Amino acid sequence: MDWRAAALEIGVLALAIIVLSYDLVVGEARRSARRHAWWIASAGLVGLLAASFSLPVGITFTEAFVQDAFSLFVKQALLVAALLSVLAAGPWAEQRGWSQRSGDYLVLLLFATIGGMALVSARELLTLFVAFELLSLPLYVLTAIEKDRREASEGAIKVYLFGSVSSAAMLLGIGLVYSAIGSTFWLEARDLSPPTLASGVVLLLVGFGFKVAMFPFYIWVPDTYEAAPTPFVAFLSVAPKTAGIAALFRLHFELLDGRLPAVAVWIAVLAAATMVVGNLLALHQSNLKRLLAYSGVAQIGYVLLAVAAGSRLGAGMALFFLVGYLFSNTGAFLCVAALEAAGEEPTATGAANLIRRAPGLAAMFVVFLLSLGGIPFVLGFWGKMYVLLAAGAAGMWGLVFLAAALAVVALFYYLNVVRSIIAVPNEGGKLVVPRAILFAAAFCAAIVLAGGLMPNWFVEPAMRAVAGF
Amino acid sequence: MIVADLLFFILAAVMIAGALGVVLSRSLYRAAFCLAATLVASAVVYLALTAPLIAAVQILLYTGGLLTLVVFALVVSGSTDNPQPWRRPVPALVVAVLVGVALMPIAWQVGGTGAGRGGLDDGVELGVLLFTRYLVPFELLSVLLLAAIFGALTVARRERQA
Amino acid sequence: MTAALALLLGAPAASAAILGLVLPVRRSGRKAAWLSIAAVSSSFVAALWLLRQFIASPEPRSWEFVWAPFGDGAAIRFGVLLDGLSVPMLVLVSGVALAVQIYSVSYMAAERPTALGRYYAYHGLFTAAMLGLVAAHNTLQSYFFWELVGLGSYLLIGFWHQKPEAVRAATKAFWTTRLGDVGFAFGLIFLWSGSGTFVFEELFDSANAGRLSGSMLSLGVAGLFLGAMGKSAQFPLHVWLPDAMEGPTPVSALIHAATMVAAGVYLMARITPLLTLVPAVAGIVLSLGVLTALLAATLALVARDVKRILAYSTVSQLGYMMAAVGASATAAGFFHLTTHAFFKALLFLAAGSLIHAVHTNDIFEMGGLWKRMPLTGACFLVGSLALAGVPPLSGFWSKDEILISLWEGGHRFAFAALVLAAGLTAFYVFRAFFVIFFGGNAGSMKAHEAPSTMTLPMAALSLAAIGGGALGEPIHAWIGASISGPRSGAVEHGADWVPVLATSVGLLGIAVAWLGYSRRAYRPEVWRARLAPVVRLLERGYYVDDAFLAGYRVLYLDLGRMVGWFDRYVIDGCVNLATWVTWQSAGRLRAIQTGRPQDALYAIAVGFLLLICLAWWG
Amino acid sequence: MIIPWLSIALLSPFVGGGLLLLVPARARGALRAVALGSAIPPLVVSLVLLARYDTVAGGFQFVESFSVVPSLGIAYRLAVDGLSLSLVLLTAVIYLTAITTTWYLAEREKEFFLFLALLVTGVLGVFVSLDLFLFFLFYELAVLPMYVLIVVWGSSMEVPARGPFGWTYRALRVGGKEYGAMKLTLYLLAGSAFILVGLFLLWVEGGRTLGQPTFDLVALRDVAFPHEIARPAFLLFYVGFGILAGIWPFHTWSPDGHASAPAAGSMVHAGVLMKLGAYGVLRLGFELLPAAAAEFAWIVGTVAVINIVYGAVAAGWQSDIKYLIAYSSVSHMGLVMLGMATLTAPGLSGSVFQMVAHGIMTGLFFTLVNLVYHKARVRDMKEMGGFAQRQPGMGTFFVVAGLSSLGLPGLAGFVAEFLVFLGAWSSAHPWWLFPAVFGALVTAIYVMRAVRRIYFGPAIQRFGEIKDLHGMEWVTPIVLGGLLLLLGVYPRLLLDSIQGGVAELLARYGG
Amino acid sequence: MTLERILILSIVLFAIGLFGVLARRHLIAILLSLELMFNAANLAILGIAWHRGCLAGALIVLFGIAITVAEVAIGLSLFLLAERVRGVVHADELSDLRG
Repeated sequence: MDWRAAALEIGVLALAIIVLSYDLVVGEARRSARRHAWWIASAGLVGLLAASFSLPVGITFTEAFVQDAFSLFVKQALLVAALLSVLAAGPWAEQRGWSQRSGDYLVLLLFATIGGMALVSARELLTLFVAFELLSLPLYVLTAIEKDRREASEGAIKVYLFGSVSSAAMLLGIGLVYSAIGSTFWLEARDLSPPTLASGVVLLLVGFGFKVAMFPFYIWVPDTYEAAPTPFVAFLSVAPKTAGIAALFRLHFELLDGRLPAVAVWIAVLAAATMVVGNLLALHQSNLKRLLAYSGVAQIGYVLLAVAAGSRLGAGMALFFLVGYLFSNTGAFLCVAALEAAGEEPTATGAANLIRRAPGLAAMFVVFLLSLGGIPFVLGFWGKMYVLLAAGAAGMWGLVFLAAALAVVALFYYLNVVRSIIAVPNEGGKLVVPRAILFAAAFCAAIVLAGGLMPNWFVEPAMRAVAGF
Repeated sequence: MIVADLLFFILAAVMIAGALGVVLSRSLYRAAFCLAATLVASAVVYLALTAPLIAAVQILLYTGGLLTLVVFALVVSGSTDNPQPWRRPVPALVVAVLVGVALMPIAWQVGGTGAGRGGLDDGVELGVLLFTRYLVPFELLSVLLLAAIFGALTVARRERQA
Repeated sequence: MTAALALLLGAPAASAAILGLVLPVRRSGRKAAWLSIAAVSSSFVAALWLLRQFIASPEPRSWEFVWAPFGDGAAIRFGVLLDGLSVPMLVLVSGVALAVQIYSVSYMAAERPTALGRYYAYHGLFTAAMLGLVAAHNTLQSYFFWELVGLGSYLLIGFWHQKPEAVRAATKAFWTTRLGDVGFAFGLIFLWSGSGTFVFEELFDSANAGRLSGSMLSLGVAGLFLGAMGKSAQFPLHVWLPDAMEGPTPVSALIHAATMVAAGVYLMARITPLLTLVPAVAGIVLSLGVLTALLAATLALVARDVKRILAYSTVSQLGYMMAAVGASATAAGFFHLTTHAFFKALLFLAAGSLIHAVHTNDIFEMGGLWKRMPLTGACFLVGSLALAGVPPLSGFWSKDEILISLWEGGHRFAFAALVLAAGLTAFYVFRAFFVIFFGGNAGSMKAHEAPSTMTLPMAALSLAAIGGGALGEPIHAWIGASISGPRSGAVEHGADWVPVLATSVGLLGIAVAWLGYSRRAYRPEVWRARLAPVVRLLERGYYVDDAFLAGYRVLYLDLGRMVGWFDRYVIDGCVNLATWVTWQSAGRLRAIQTGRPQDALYAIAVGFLLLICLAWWG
Repeated sequence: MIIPWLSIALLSPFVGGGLLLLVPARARGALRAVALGSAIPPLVVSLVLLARYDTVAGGFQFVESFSVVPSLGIAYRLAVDGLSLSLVLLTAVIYLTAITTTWYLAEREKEFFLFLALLVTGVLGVFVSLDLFLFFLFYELAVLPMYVLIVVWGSSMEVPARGPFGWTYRALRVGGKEYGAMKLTLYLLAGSAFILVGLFLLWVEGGRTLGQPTFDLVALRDVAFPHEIARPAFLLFYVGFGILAGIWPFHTWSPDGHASAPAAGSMVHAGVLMKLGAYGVLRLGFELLPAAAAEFAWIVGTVAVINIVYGAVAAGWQSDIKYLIAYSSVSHMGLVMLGMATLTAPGLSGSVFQMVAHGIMTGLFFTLVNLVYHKARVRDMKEMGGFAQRQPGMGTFFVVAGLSSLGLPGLAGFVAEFLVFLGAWSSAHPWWLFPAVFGALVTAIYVMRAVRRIYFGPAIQRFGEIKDLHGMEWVTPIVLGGLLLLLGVYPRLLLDSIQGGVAELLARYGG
Repeated sequence: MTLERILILSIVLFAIGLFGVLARRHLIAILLSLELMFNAANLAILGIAWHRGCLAGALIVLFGIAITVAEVAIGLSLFLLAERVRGVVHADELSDLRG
């Protein structure tokens, strides 16, 4: 029982409470103080991130909660995602006139982060489920944080209903798995019942399907992304997926542990369908948020290949992919956020001639799009390659080919946005973009480019992270 | 034994009737009370399953709390008239039946035709578990509840205009 | 010796390069011309010197270097072979080139300086290529320069590129000769695959040793002959030559009378040792040569354009040479090549002089020029007599040898045909002569004699045309020294009646022409009308042109249209279809995103059912 | 001291691109100077390497290496051998001339030169990579900038909607530059999907055999891949790279793409990038998988002769001059592919030489064609005529390029073509020779027809005083035309090093 | 009373709940149906726990109830928001965003 295993969760919780208190005590009195809440949260997250590198690995808080290299790696990613979202949401809230809810936003986001972090550390079904819910409930609310907008409630209710039904299924699944392995601690699995386990895993997959937005459980994604405030979408599109995929790997290695080989096939089928549907649906989108939503679905299809591969290599590559996805996708959404903050529609037309109107932003946006498209010398390229490499190593050549071919379809819509940015004329003048958003995006861009040149900075840690499995 | 079986069948009938009432009744208040009936019947089953604590929680927290919330919401919104309570019931029915059929094999897979071992009524043991092995989920649950309350407040409260 | 060789081959190339690349020189016009002439003169002098050397010690010499290595020591080598065939040819080529270049200074005097410079650059290129072709010691190098010669011809025919007919003729010439060159390429590849070498000497060796034999040898030689057909305008690939007369007349004299068109004959002469090993191919060469000689002579009967008459005549004479080579009378063929170069170049230059003076090509628009242009007339007469084979002019000796060889070789039918052709030749050339110089049309009264830069080369060529017959013996000797063939030595004059026959036939032809066109003893127009279908056939050139045109339309234009359309609308159509289907299906797929929250919930149920099905059956 | 020659060459355009970012867009002179400056080092380096390459020792030389992802066996490994050296030179030359040909561009020069530099970096990277992953990475990089070059600086045209699938043409806006750009990019990236799978197949199998995974070309050469790996891998490489090399029936991106592209884009793309496809087939297919290559050579060769004839014949139908050149590229790339399919020394030498020859030739073509378009605003040959009177310089160079393309001796095209012919006839399928030569004949027809229609005949008044080349515009044709001539007269300049590479390659086929 | 019967009952309730979720229009009715599903799951789990005599199962149910209530709280607040801002109480009227 080492409390340090939960140090990050505790830290984030403490941060949330500090922010909450500050907001309640100071924020009510002075409006300008609300802005400070953002800085407190950012600073706290940076501090936690920095501290996380000195945390020991291979320790447990209770047997239900482990901190190994794997979970630490993912938690760091989640912290980064939260940080980026927090950085960008401050000016956004100011601009959209909900800065009085700054505290709410921060606290809920931090709670969700705790949920995500707990999800990857969980070694027990109940913990898993609670963490899962903790990663869901605040997100429903955050989607509706701009309460006065018409879309807010719509997007929130869609994700809420979807999430709730799938968590009902998941609850049943938890019960069935518990029944199959005879304990909620899966490392203590005994008197195994494979058919029950299979049914339970199917129901668990329904829940995880919602969380990581795989086919056909992705349907809520575009509508919710479109409705939610963009800086939050940057988090929403990344954190649950990252945590979910990581948790899937833990389940795969620790719970299933080869007990149910057929799962690979199920996931492979879902992966294929996810890639196809995500990419095809993205083709016709003119709204950038919807486009990125669908493309994010497709990206999950790629990473699911690594899940289906089920190898340690696959896990490492998936982690690496997720890092690339984290920075690219967050960055892309931040760019959209910047665009909206500057008063433009989040559409291809709104982004037209961006290269003239905001060259720096345009360059970063192109980098992110290319990274998502898997073009060399940016992080996304390596991510996609490595995931496919892992899938190939597992012998899934057909899927590798499908993925590679669909990546071509994906480039169609990415390139159309790029074309809009570079080659389509637009009358508007220079855009004024909040600096915090630009800074966050620039941070992502720097990582994406640096990782593109030296992928090993991320590959090696990712491979170390999965060495324990 | 027969009594227990009989009781179970009666309870089951109540629960199913209640459930049907929830999905079929035009009035939302009626639906809510049908749900309450189902939940209470469940609580009775829980009692029979040697879990009095759970049954209590079911009645007090779940049935009571939930019903209160729902009725409150109904009252606040005041929208109970429901000219068209259902949309496309046939595909919904088909899908629901299919899902039920698909789940049904679980009943036999998990098996268990005999009497259960029971022994779920040890409240102390439950408490110990909560604070030892299940400490983490317990703590997380508290955060979750906090988050839920906080979130619900965030959404529901009316603010002074900034 | 190498210095002379370098001068010989390099001077025209250098002048072409300078004229082509150094703009001020090219734009200087006349100065450029004289630079080019100086280069060709030095070439000519070097060639003469080499000839002297060769006469002093008549054995073949060669130099070579690796030009293009292609792995494992294999390589394409380039080199120079100087023997009894190439050295006289070098002299001939450089000599005629010199004459023509000098002549052109006046003939082309009206051109802008830039154009004149360009003209001489082309000439230099052509001459260099022709010399390279002659000096080549292997088939590939021959091909190399062969094509460049073709390029020179193309450029010079199309020299007046603003004239659509000139460009058309140039393109046609290029395509037609290229068609033959395909055969050349095949031929040398076949020979290479049989022997592993391109070098003539080595080819002969391996053929003699039996390593190169059978179909590869036959096909190879046939391929080379196809190339020769194209360049030497053998039927049916002769169609380009009459059209090529659209170029400046000196060009016609140089390329389309004396040198390039002889290249085919030269090539066949060069490979005589191979040709003798494949009698079937030799037979084809002979037959096609005879056919060409006869058909072209008939075509010349009806032409009105003086240059076309000469062009058909050239085709016909080339047929003679080819027939000779086919009959293994290499020396005779080469002899005729030489004399023909002299007198045909002379005729062309004379014709050029006429055209220069009267600005028309139509013989019936000329007339009575004997008085006004006596020198030109005399030169034309000399050329005509030589062509008609009237002793003792050069044409007589060489044509005679060919006829004798054929008779001796037992090719009776060919012999008869060529004798007939000789008669026709005499007739058509004197038809032109009489019409031009003694015809009734006096429309060109302002004409007057050409300047000395034009007449001097003509005079020089006249001397050669008269005295060229003396070259017979040495040519036999040189070729005998260089080419081993059964009948390449001196012809034994066993059939003394042949010259008599040939001469009489020639004189008969002249007489008929004289009677018809000068004395008006009969009216050719009447005969023309009477034989209208035949005349029409001849005027259309036996419809060979039309056949080619039809082939071009169907095989190239129609096929191109079909393939192009297929590519754009079927192959690319499939690509577009696939794109469109993806695009449309993606659009349709959007329907599943209805935006209604509960429709989304169906997805959960469906996904669950899908997974359960997978779990049961997966 | 070891000078990292290849890195210098490789990074020079990349760094140049970076410097361009620093130069203000208004300083046009400086932009051009930087761009030109970035083109000099590759050229110098390639000439130095050509001079210093040890043809006796052969093999890969000037190796540079450091590990990038050791656990996966990915490294930054650069080297050249006889085969790639010529192509590096070609790339350097084309890059330089692409810049000079765009010297007078007056629209967003900064971005233009930037993307051009990226494109060239990718191409150079492929040619000097000894690591297959690096190879692939540069390959992908090379494909993409073209998209931007076309959509920003390209030109559109009309393609009438006809044929069985005509209804799709309007919907897709066939003929527009957006269409051309997207088609080109997606088609080539689809090809890279094949390559990727093939690459991973080799990686997996190679790792199994060698005990540790590696993308090292030299190490993988020593692996005897089993048939069930080698066969699919070869076909994947063939189709994947083949798409870029324009193999039939996957060539249709080339006409549309090249017709829409700006001059420099087409030059680099048709001139060098298509070679990259052929080079890929040669390196990864023929060099790494000799057994499978020998087995499938008949497919490669047969498709190649289809390319030769089909491209040439289809070119005859084109009246748009850019399409004509593009189809001629399709035809000529057939010669490249045919040369390697022969698996003979002359064929392979000819194949590599043809890559260079065609690169230069097509670069010259595209320069001239774009200059014609630029000056006269016309692309349809039917509307042209008599340009030689106003543009004698351009006419001359067009003829030079045309003659090289139809294989006239004395120009580079002849050497290549002829070597390929020799190879074809001495290969296992001698019949390839006949369609190949037929293709050359048809080439003569359409080239001369184009020359006649564009440059000769009476001048058309409508075009008035169209200008000939002037200033920097002369550089490109002179350099490229001069090279065609130089290589045509003295082919040993490259053949000496090429033949060594060819011999090594053939040694893998048992001599 | 056997586990089998409990599970059958639970599955039937689950399916009825699912039907309600899919077919009811009013958001609150959907929420009520959702509760049916959660309750069914709880019932099944408790049945399993009872059958095995394992307290962990009971804990799951306990947690499940708590989480369900939390969910409903959020759901109701969102319902109220939708009702307030858009005047919408039926789920299928929330379909501005689509495609």
